[in-house]
Amino acid sequence: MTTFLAALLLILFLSVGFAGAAVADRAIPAFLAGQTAPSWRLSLADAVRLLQTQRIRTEAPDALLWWLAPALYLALAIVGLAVIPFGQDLVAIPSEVGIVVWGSCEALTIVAVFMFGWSANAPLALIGAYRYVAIGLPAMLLSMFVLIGAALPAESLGFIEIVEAQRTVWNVVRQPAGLILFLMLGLAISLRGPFDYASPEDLAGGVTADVSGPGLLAWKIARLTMLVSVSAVTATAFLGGYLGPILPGFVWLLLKTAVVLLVLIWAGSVFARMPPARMMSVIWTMLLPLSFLMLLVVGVELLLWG
Amino acid sequence: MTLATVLIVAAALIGIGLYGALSQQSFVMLMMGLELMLNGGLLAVIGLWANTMGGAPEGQLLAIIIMAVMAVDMAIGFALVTAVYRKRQADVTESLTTMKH
Amino acid sequence: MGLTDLLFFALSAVAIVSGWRVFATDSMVRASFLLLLSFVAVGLIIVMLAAPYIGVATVFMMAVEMMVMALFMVMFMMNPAGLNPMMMVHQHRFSIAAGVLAFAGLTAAILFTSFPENSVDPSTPVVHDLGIELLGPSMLIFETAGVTLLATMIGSVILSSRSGRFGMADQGSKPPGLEPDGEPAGRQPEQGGGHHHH
Amino acid sequence: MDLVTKIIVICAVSALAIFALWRTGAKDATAPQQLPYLGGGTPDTHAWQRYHVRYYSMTLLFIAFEMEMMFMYPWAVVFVEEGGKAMMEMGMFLAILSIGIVYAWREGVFRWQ
Repeated sequence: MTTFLAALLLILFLSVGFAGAAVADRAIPAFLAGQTAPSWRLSLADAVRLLQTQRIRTEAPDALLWWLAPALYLALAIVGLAVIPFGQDLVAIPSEVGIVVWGSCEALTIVAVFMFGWSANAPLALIGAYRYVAIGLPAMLLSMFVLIGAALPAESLGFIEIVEAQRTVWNVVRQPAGLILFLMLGLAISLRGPFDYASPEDLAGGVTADVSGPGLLAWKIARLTMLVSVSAVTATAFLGGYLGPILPGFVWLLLKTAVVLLVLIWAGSVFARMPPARMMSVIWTMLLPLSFLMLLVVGVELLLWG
Repeated sequence: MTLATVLIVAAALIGIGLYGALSQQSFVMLMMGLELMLNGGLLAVIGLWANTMGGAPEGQLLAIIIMAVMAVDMAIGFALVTAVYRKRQADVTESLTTMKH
Repeated sequence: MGLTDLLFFALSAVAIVSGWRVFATDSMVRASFLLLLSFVAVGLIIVMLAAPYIGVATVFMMAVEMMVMALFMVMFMMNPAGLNPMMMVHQHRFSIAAGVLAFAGLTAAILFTSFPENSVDPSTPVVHDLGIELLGPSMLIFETAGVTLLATMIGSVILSSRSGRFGMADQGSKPPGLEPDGEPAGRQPEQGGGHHHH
Repeated sequence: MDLVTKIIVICAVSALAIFALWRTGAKDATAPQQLPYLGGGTPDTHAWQRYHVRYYSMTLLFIAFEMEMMFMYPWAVVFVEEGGKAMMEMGMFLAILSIGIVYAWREGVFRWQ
């Protein structure tokens, strides 16, 4: 029964989150540019336009992998969201190894993006895919360290225990830099802003350069779903998840997810991209030691007062 | 899902991996055969752990070590392939005849 | 036959068929993703065998390893990825025989061995036990793994890196001089870089 | 078990949905339009060629370093229980691996080769 309820809540969360993300994705850049916010109908109109656009295809694409890649991306986003608890025992996929499941979703996302760029058999798409792997792999490492930092006080790898361990103090207080590192990973795996090495403008869209119409729509849907999913994971691991007074846990999680999502879209529109080589070096030599440091801080804190 | 079926699946993976490792000319395809054999080994270890060891943690530790072996095998293997390619422009096993004498 | 058995046979079929297709497909990148599929199926079987951590972690580790594998496939690609048929094998019959023989031998060994029956209790805290084992009795194994990984890292850097501190690998590496533009410190590499025996 | 069935269901549903979406809409482009986009140029080879991935030594370093995650997850579960011992052992392990990263950094692995 609770599983059924959790599945329903998952679908509700996905639809609300997705609709919100689609609108915010247009509204925030417009707001930052000082324009009036565009109508919510514009996102819908965009989807309809893409459905009617002619499909282009390259000379000899890997047709199977080409549609499998967005499907994998979408499936990973949903699996990642399904291990997130909406209440004390309200979780669609209860798993004692939740953060490892989420880690696998991150790792397979890199595979999905590479597959998408690979299968078009087009130079710009391939360059986007190669660059993305260079950034995606080390960025994933960072997120794993900060998630382990979140798992230390919970004494468990499951998300429910991680949330319950935040009843005294949210993880963002324990490791403030961890939240920022995790947001960077969020930008990287939802392919946006400063970490979007897969589909940047300088490659004419990178992995999406040679896909149009419904295929592009499928990819954009998967990308926005992943944005919702990574925001929910951030809210759960660092901002106390479903914890909160008065309102039900589901609403709290939705609110916190919305905040993280807005921050992610904002960060995606204001920060500039670095050259991929320099970014790779920054991740390994500056951000990775920082994540070690955060882990150390959490560990020492637990030893002294835990 | 009995222990015997799990082990037979593992044996099939090991057999295919052995075929790949022996037959492939390209270095990188040869490595895939090795990985597939280790894959079968991993499944066999966990199958035995789950059915005959009663949950003693050493079995899981052995599985982790197998995964570490895979990582080491891949990292050093590809590094060697790169080094050999740089030195001899060789990317198939036949090009390395000079190693014989 | 329950759902568990059905799922197990389906996953085993995926693992074995994709494992076989690795060596039958023309595209080398597809081959590495097929191998990944085989690993994912094995990982899910392991999850069903009451080892959730090892199973999910297999998927996790193999996803990145196969990603790297795919990159190296591109770097050493034999034909433009499945556009032409590819069959680059040697000692083919011997290999098939060896593979079949290994399978038959192992299967016979499995069928004729009687294994002790001691299944893991589903309520065992397996991840917790593993952690205690790592930090306690198997501490040396754990730290040795660290040293092994360090050796791997250093070895792969030395073997694969083209530009080191002392210049390009294929130009013969030269240590820096004791004074600016002076003679290199230490022993100098021979001209032409060692033995050329063809 | 539960995890496996649900993951398979989610994957199947997403694959079906995306496949349906992929096949809908307007018809395919005609043959002359089937060239990869190259900013106005015409490609003279297939994009699927041998490609020198400039960061390959980083990827090798990465797969060796990433193995440590396998040891860290069980460690995180028992950290509070084991206390200082866990801290010391993992500190030693990470210190050993960090030597590798520092070495690789000194050798210029994090530059594109």
